[in-house]
Amino acid sequence: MVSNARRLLNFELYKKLYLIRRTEEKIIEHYPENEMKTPMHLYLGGEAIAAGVCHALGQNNQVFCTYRSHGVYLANTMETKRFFGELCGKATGMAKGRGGSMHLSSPETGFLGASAIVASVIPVAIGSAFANQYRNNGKIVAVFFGDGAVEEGNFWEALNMACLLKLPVLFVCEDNGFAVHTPISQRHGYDSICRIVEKFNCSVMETETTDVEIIHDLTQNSLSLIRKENKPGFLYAKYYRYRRHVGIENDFESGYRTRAEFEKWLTVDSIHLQRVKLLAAGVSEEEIVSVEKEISTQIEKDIKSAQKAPFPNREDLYERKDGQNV
Amino acid sequence: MVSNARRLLNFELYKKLYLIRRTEEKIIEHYPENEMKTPMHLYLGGEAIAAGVCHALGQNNQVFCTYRSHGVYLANTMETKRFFGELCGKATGMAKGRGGSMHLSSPETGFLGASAIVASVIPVAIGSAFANQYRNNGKIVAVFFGDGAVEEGNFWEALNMACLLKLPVLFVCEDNGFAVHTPISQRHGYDSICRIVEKFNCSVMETETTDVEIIHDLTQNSLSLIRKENKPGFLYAKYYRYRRHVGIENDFESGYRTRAEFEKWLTVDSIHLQRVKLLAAGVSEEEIVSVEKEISTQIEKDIKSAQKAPFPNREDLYERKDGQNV
Amino acid sequence: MVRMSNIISYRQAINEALTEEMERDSGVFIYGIDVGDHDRIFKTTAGLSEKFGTNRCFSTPLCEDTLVGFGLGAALNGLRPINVHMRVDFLLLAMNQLMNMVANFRFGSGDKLKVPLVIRTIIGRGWGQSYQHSKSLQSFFAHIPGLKVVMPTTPSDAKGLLISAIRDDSPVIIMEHRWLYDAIGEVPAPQEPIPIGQSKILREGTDVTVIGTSWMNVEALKAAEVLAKTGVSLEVVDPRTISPLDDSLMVRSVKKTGHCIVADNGWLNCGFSAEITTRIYEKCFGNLKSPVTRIGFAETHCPCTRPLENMFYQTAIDIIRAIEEKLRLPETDLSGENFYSYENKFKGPF
Amino acid sequence: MVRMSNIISYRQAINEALTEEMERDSGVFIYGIDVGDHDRIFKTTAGLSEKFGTNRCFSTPLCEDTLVGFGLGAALNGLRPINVHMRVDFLLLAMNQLMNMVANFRFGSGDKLKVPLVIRTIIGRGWGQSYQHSKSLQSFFAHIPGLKVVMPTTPSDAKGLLISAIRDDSPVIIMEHRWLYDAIGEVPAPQEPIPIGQSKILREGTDVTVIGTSWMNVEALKAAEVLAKTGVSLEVVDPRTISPLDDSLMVRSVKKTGHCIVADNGWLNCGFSAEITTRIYEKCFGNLKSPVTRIGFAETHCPCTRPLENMFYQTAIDIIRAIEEKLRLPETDLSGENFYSYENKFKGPF
Ligand SMILES: Cc1ncc(C[n+]2csc(CCOP(=O)(O)OP(=O)(O)O)c2C)c(N)n1
Ligand SMILES: Cc1ncc(C[n+]2csc(CCOP(=O)(O)OP(=O)(O)O)c2C)c(N)n1
Ligand SMILES: [Mg+2]
Ligand SMILES: [Mg+2]
Repeated sequence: MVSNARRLLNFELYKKLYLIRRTEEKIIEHYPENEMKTPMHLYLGGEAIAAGVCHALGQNNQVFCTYRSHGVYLANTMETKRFFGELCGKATGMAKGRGGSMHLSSPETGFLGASAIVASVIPVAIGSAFANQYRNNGKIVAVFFGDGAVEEGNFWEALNMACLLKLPVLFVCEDNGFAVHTPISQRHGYDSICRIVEKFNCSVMETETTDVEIIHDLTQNSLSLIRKENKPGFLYAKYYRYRRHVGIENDFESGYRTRAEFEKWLTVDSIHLQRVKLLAAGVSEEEIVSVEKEISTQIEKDIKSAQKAPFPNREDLYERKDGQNV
Repeated sequence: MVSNARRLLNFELYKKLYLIRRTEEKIIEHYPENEMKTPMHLYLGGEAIAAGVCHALGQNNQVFCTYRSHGVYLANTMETKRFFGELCGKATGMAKGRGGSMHLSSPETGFLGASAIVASVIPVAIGSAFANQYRNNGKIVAVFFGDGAVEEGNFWEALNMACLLKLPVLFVCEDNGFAVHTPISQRHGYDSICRIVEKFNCSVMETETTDVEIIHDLTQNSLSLIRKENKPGFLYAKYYRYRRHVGIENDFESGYRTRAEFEKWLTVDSIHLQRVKLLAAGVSEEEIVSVEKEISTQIEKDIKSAQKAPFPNREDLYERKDGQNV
Repeated sequence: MVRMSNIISYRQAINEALTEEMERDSGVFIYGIDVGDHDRIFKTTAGLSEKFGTNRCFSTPLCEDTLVGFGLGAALNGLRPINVHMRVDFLLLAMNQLMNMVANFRFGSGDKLKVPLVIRTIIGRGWGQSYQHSKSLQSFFAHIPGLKVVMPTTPSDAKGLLISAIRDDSPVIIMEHRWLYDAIGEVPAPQEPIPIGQSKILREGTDVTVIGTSWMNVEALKAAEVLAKTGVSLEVVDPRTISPLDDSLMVRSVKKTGHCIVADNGWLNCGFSAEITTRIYEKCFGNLKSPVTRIGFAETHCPCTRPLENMFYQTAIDIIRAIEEKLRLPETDLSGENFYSYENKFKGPF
Repeated sequence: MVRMSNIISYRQAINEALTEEMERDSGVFIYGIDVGDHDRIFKTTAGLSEKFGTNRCFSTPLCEDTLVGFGLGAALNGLRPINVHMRVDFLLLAMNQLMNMVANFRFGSGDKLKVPLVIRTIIGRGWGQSYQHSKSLQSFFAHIPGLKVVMPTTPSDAKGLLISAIRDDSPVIIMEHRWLYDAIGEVPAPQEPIPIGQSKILREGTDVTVIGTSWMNVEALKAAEVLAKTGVSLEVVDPRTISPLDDSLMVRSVKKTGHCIVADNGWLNCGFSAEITTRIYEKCFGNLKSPVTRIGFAETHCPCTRPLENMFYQTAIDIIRAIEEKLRLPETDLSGENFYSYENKFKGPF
């Protein structure tokens, strides 16, 4: 028997999954209209990670991520108005259209920023974790990055420093097997990043699941360990990127990966799994459909409003200097 | 019974040790005369590592090292003329006085260069190793660096790339426990660098010995493994830095390390150990003293000649552009 | 890529230079992030791994500083590496190796070692690339002695200068503007190497000198075309090499016209435009009829959204307006003109 | 360090600014390689860990890029970090975080986040430091929008500008010349913050304007002292802030004197001297009696050996000779003069 709390949790997780999935689908639908003039790194395939981790984090903790940031943004904020505003380059975007798809943020809800330079948010994240430790406010910072980021010096330097200073930080490595089109076998001089990282003073968790609940629970465990053992956590999650590195299309014809592999992963698609789980736990089809509709309606509405919103003004070309000396 | 070959080997190793030791002592003696206007990072205490590794390498392989480069230079070249020329900033220096103590080199004998930027020669060394692999010339590149260098991104990036490309390179980590005055406990977020590096595709060897013969043999094993298993080697050697980080004095009064620890290490001083070993192996005191004298004479002569040598000319202020387009 | 005529694209010109040099010298190899994948760096590395093997054309891990240091090590050990960086901002990760190591290694060896290393890097204007991916750092590279810096505008310059860069025994950075890849122009077969350190007159004229870099030359030529209709004649000078800079042609030109506009693909403050301007003032002291006008990126970060992005980058229109102001001419009606944009790129021929 | 009078050293001025700001605001902390060891960054961080604890003043691992990124993360999360780099060439390892992240993070957040980060970095002239440790990269930092750059010359400027930098909500880089640490000058107690972006007349004069940066102001003042004996009067202008640059005083000065020398502590090519020169020419167009003369590092790498090192760096002598040439004066006999060197540093007072 599934407890009520679990059922509620799973429903919340499903909403996050569905919001991400549906948003990405809608982007694919509208992108060709050429109103979103920003390079899209879709998160399709990874939904369970952002949804699971961000739900466990809540909004009292903090998070950073990469240019592949739709999932984390949506899971963290559940909002799509400023999101589509930003993708359409409008004044209603959270960065007034300055950033676009690769630079989403929502400081109000703890999503402090995203960067298009691989691995570059990792040092920043541990600095924010240091500020939390310094203020002793109990907040944990999670930082998302890919399997390519662990090749960059920034990753190793920041990992070392976080472990040394026992910072309250959760490293989330999302491994989709590729950096753009180059497989791990052409990039890593070792068998497993986890076997290496666990020799640092931190706790490592590893998963290949697409079950958002498992990722959520793993994250909760990680967060408790970070608090209890006073050292960083490292959560490693494998997933399959459904679309091309950047852009909305499939790219199986390019030859670097096969459709067959994609189809294998589709059988354990996270949204599908979670929906089946909800039904099995006694949530009715109607309840699910009603939430799905609500989310779809929100998305449609916010796309439309973004399309109608004004562009920013010339003054937004320049940083505002309020309260500064110069 | 010690074989003749071993005795000869140990004598050769002793010469290298003695040359380094005696040179550093002579630098300490002459430095206050202010003719060597270059910051000195003395190698006293580390002699067994440079001597052991460089002797095993010979001159058909190649080597890079840090600003603490006297040991590697002397062990590689056995010469002190261009050496003191460089320290005195004279035209007779191998770099015409442009480099000074921190930038020794001897491409003719395989010592390709040294750098004052921590960790910065590591990527360069693996590039040179790639060139050897590319030309399939059988040469191995050894690169020396300290326990501070392993904190820099350059180290991790290069380690990864070397292991990935299976480059013929030997990483030599010289651990003296400090980066300037900061101990490892304030710098490393893990217990042992070797436990981490061995999870990369390379072979790790670890020692705390001051016995140059052991280091020589370990290096030989590493070089064979690199050739046989077709992957990089990592040789980790602990030692105690006898003098301050830079400069010729002791610094026990600074409070960050104790004289007692120094004295403990002195009991296993590498030059002392090796001399005792030679005597035990049947080399006569006279033979040893005669070689010591020869070396001391060479050093004295080369210091004098450096002091008398001319300074470089204004044209040496600029790189020579022979054979270049511009 | 097979050649159909002497009119080829910038992309193909680069590909030809690489192919021919790799054929000529077995020590030439090319590597970097994404260099070997099916996109082949905008197809500029197409065919190389097939022809020369994956030991001579390959993708690497993501580690820019190490990739540059790796090139240095290979170069001083006898090879001629070409390291590609898809965006110039990635070279900010490699400034350590570039400026602490590559630039001075030859000097520090007492001139014993050579450093025949080529760094190819691609500069912006992309499409909504936002503030990280939109830099153009020629002034950085030129500031450090020991690095040569090249910014070819035309296909034949791209080919001829890349050949020279590969054959050079010093490190050379070559900056390619991605909007130029499709542009075509005449490239003779064979293309002789074009010496590094020689500027070129792209268009002769009499009234105002415009000194442009990379894509800004395209904008300058457009401005010249538009203003020609109103009777104003622009001379366009392309430095081609940023460092060492050959200022002889630009000085001669400004002495002739008395008016100078520097249109640099980059920020103004402490930029390459400041260096050019300084030299023009100094060497044309007393010959200038008006102060030199500098045109470059707006003094801010490049925004993603198109309307602001259009304000960040300067174009032919800005050059035209600057010239009108300089010569006290009324504003030309530009409504009938067709300016370049992401959707309407200059395709040549040069 | 306890104060004995209002005349204190540059080193103590910095130490006081740090101590007072850390007292004032519990969010201020200072960190970096060697920051907490017994040398205390030339004693500028003396007493801080004792007074404020090792959580607010500490040494770190060796990882420059990450240290700068760490500061960014702490800054945007409410603290006021001060990150120290003992040599400016170490910041070449941190260009990625500085220019891809720090400079634009506030902009990219839609102005929501603040980045009150201070980077202190120490510039050369050491003692046989050779080619890696002898850079001065103000033109790099100034080229990128979003970074403020400060180079104080006097103790009171060091203190007042550092206070302003710490209180600023934007990232500020402060470059300290190590030969200045012992120099003394009057620093009132309390020292008011000195606004970033204001230049200063260091010495009034009538014949030639010398615009100097950092240590080069000391050389300029020496040149002024020497030339005063021959009746030539120099006005010395210190920009103090490199970016944003206040060119008002220098322009006014050059309009008055008609002659200008820019003596920058750095290379000329695409350097800060080019930016100043450009602005002087533009804003004093028609007022200059001679072309602006730029003085800076020789166009090469800094050699270790003293005779060549002395040729690499420019001094008061070079300024004097340049002025003599400019004004067509005979060469002054300098044999009786006592110029500065490593062994004979300027000790003040300013
Ligand atoms: C420092 C840097 N180098 C190169 C790039 C170009 N680039 C953009 S995304 C990417 C792949 C990153 O792979 P990974 O970290 O696995 O993330 P994924 O895209 O798979 O989510 C690369 C190489 C970059 N943005 N930043
Ligand atoms: C990139 C860089 N950061 C900082 C320094 C300043 N520095 C010079 S030596 C040194 C300590 C290096 O320690 P380690 O690698 O253990 O070598 P050791 O001096 O002990 O031989 C430091 C921090 C430097 N030279 N380069
Ligand atoms: Mg990936
Ligand atoms: Mg050490």
